[in-house]
Amino acid sequence: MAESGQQVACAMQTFERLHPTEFQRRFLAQNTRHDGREFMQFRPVQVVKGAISTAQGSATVRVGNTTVVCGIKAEVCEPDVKRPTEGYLATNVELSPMCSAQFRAGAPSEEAQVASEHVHRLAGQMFDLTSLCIESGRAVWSLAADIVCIKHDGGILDAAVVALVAALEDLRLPKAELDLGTGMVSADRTMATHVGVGKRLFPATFALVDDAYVVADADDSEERMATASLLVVHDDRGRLVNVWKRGGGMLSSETIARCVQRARERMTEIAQTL
Amino acid sequence: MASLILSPAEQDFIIRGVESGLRADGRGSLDRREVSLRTGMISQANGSARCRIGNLGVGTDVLVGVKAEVNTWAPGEPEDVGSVVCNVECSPSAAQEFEGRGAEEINVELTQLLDRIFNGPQSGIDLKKLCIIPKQAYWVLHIDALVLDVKGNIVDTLVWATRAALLSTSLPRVVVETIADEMGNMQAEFDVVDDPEDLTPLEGTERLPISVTFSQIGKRYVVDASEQEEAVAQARITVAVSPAMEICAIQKGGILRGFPPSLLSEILQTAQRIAREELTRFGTHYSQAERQLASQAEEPNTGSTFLVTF
Amino acid sequence: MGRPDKREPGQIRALHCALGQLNRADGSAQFSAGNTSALCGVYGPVDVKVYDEKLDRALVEVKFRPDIGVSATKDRWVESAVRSTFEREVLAHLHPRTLVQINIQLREGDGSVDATVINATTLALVDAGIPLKSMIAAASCVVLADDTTAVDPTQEEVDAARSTHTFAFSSSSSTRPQSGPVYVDSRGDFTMDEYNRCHDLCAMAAERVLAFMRTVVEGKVTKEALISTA
Amino acid sequence: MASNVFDRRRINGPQRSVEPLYTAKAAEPFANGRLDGRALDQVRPIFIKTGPLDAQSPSASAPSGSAYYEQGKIRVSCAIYGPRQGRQSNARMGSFDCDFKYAPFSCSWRLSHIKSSDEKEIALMLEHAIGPAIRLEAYPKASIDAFVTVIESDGKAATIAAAINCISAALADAGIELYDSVAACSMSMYGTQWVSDCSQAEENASTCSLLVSRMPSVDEITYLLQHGKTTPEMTTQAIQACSNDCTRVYAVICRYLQATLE
Amino acid sequence: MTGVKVVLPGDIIDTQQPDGDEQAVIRLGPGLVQASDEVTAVTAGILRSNSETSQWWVVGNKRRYVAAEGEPVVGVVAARHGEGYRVDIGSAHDALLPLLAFEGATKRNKPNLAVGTAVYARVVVANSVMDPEIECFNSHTGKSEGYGELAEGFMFKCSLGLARRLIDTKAPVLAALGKGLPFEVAVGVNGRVWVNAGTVQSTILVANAIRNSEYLDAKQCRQMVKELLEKQ
Repeated sequence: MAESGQQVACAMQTFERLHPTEFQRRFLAQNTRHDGREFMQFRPVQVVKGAISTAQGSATVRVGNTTVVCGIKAEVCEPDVKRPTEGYLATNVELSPMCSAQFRAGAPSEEAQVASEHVHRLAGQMFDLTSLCIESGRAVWSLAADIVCIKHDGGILDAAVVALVAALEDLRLPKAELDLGTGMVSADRTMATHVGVGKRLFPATFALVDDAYVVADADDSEERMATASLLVVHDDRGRLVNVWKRGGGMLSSETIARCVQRARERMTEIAQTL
Repeated sequence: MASLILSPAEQDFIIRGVESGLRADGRGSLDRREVSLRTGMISQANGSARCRIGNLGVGTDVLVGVKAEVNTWAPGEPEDVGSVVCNVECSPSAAQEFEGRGAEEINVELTQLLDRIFNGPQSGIDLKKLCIIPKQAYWVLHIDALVLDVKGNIVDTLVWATRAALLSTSLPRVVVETIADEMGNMQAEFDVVDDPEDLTPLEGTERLPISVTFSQIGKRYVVDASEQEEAVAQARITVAVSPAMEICAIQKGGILRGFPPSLLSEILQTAQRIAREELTRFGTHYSQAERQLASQAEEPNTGSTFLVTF
Repeated sequence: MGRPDKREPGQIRALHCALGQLNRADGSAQFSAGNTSALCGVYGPVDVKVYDEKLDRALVEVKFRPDIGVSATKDRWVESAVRSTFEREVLAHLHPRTLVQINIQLREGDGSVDATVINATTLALVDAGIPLKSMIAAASCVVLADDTTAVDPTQEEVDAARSTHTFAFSSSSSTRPQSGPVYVDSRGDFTMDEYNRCHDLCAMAAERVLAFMRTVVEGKVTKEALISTA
Repeated sequence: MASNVFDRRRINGPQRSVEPLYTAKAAEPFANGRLDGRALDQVRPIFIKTGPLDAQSPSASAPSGSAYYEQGKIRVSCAIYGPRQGRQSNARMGSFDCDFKYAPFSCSWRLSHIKSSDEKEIALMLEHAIGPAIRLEAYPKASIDAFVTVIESDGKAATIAAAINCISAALADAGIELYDSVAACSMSMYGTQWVSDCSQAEENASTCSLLVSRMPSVDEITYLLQHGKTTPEMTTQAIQACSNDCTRVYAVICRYLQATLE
Repeated sequence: MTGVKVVLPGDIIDTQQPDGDEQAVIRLGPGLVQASDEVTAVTAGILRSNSETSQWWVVGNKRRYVAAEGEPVVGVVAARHGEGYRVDIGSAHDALLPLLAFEGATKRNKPNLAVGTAVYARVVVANSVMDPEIECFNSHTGKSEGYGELAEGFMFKCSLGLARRLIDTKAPVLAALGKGLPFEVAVGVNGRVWVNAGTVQSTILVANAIRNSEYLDAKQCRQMVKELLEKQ
């Protein structure tokens, strides 16, 4: 019995390898997904804050199999003359060949650049840069938030945003003073304080698979056959921060509204883990 | 870095030869090829040397220049020491595969190796002596090596050339004076004496290490492998030994095989023995040559270069 | 409170378009809304590098150059937005093993850049005779601090806005009402009904843009037709 | 990190940023025993997990083997691709390539995104240390690639050793034919005393460090690196001690790998 | 003028003839595709139809040539291979011109064309999956029928629309020029025109005249040509 069971499993694997699209369709036609989820069901989220001692703030986030680590390094610098009280926050998403063979070693792929840019834009809307001011016009904190993808299995933006939020919440900056004489900034590790995020962001991604089925939080194999993707980001007050629909596939306004509704429910799921 | 491909027959010939203590060019397994050293080749540099290891004028050829620069201290840097910066470039003239980015990997490997041997206390150079004024200014020694030709055993050639270059390095004298400014607190200032005659040789060069590189071929190993021998070598191990017979660095290379520990301890001892002989040879030849140079020094434009061969 | 340039909230800026200005490109269009102006040149179908050759369809490649400064990640972002919008609008399967290259140069950016870029691209593709499923027209609008909305905002308005919204619609969606926008990018701080309000406003604006496109293309086509049938 | 090079493929911070001067002094290592209270010859606790990155369902983009490795604070993650189509199509032997990357936040100082020559050399070291263990002649024309990312490091030599152990676990997970799995360990000299598996703080205080990787059951030293000066006696002693540590690490790895098979 | 219907991509075409019967099988030409149960345009242009054959197609102007079987093209030899030449005909891929696809060509005496030579040829194989193939003779008759190498003369590019109009024997500009001076012309529908009028001056005159005629109707053409000839 077990013998035949294995044969079936093996046959399935071969089928999936040879006809990935057809393989997925079989499931979707049965109103289910290859990993047993419902169409509108998200993958579980795990957040571990402050795991990395070499970073001032860090978080590890798992969404299903997708795993990202966000670490924040803090340095001091002179502020921009136009914005004397604002610090810097540079967010980068690293998609190395380690996390998936679809990425090459070396310069960031377009996907990585777009992800970095989008996360950066969102960060600009949630994080108050003036909270990084040490001495107006003289010295501010410059944060480098690097989001390294360990395993890429779809929904990278969701994971990245959650990781950034968590890492920023974990971020503790030492008490810093500017020596006006030397212009040097001295910091005291023993008296580190939380900066705190302006507002938490709660992302949720939906995909239109095979032009027919709207699924929540698609994994890698589903994303490959997705014809449109929809990112919805709420803040902790339940207001919308970002609605981003890409790809030629058609999502009716009703569908989008439904997704936004579902995203609100997802919000609570994530909020619990944070 | 095995550039040339050998037929199985050739490989077999070399391996069996080495295992029975014979080498294609008639050397014993622990003999070096002819080494020729020239120093003071680059007038603009504070010290320079060219080393070729190989018989009949063909062999691995490395040119090293040492340039000393004064750097101003920046926060975050160590306060009272100078620094050494190594860089190795393999010129495309040495081997066809070095063209374009082909040399990148080996450049990195050799640069790091050189840095490992000569940058730090293990080199004998006292970095504290390279500091001019703590938290203000210090010397940076730029060791730039150019590999002109490759016929096996780059590493030793590189180390020997660098050693000679550092031996011949002399820095301009620096005058440091402390003056009190109006607030009454002491301010140190310095200026570099710009006089080609008024130079002080680099300190600690008598402690500079020398390197011996072994290549494992078959069940045995040889010193100073030739190009052909490197092509069949399974592993390479470089040992740097100081005149005080201390081990200054060990690095294993080669992706094919590892060393049995027994062989390793044997290698370490051999390394010391060879190093002791070679250091003395190196020393004597070098000092002789220097004396010649000194005698020549009176006559003008003899070009300060001299040749040592052994 | 009125708009800086005395426009009605639902009023778009004066549109201007010139087709086929670049005589090296297979098709080109310069599309301007007020001061915001983008020049788009299309090559295609042309030969493609073996490395990224698609056996069953044409590869759609987008290059975007900003008006000032070196190109950076924000420009990659625009590129991917444009590509994702047109990738499935171009009937790529008609020209397998080829490349359709879309080059966009922003002439001047004064608000609603993304929309202008998308419109310019549509016209350039049409001018190049690349087979398209339909025409795509985009429009953007902002929600200002006082909850008033303004279509086709200038940079000044964008900076003052609480949220900005960009929508792109396909011309075939007018015949199939159930199908929604092709591209959406709403960002800032807004509610669902604000979103819907902007959606409807932009839909109307896009209709106007579409009508404009039609007159532009018809003008060009008939001009040629008159001669050929004279 | 005095000046940050502008990289148009990334989000850039300010032109110039520096670490602040931290007033609080770091604790002096070996003032009384080791900072973490370990014995001098004690290796930090090891945690291994193979296959964290493997695909649940067969897909081309997933690695053929992977491993996550912890040793004290050090965390290393590694993915193996291959054997897959190699570069040169007529090679008698397969090729083995490593790519080594520190995550920008993985060290006590901030690293630039651009690969440093340090990382390039470590990649070479890993190739030299692991290469001898792989039956490359069994994979003609193929290439095996290992991608290593350091999530957190604590002591350079120790991190390299951890990377080596991580790769050999991943190779086993990928089902690559090996002569033996490689185990590596590092030591640093403090005064006249060798100390096993040093943390960053301890390494900074030491004058000489040694890295050994070996295949215990074949009894072969696959990699050996000494940085700093000692007497030959000390070196031989250290190599011996390190080899013993390797055997212990090896035991841990093997026990884990066996457990995964049951 | 009436009856001219301009269509844009995405426009749905009503293929119902006012008097036509339901059963009539509709044949779709360039610029039209059938999506689900309706016909839509995919390129911008003028909708044309032939009620007898119930064919429908869109006439639009383009710059990039897409090879179609049976069409005459002017190409430039890009490279020579063992079995034939690679010829650039302005389409996505170079066309293949077999060595034996010339009048009277045999294994022994093959024509020898240098790289850069202009040839007038007909497309024989054109589909999306293969590179196009052209020949310089009629494979049935074995006669060149005017195809072959284009020696001397001058080649220039124009829009595909203009090229198609020039193919038409009663193209006003050519007719007008013909009255004025003797010249030979080879028009490729790939937007390349080759002309040779003996002297350089007149060759250039012809070329310019054709170029100018892009947006001129018959009357204007005659006028324009007249002026050019007078200038000469």
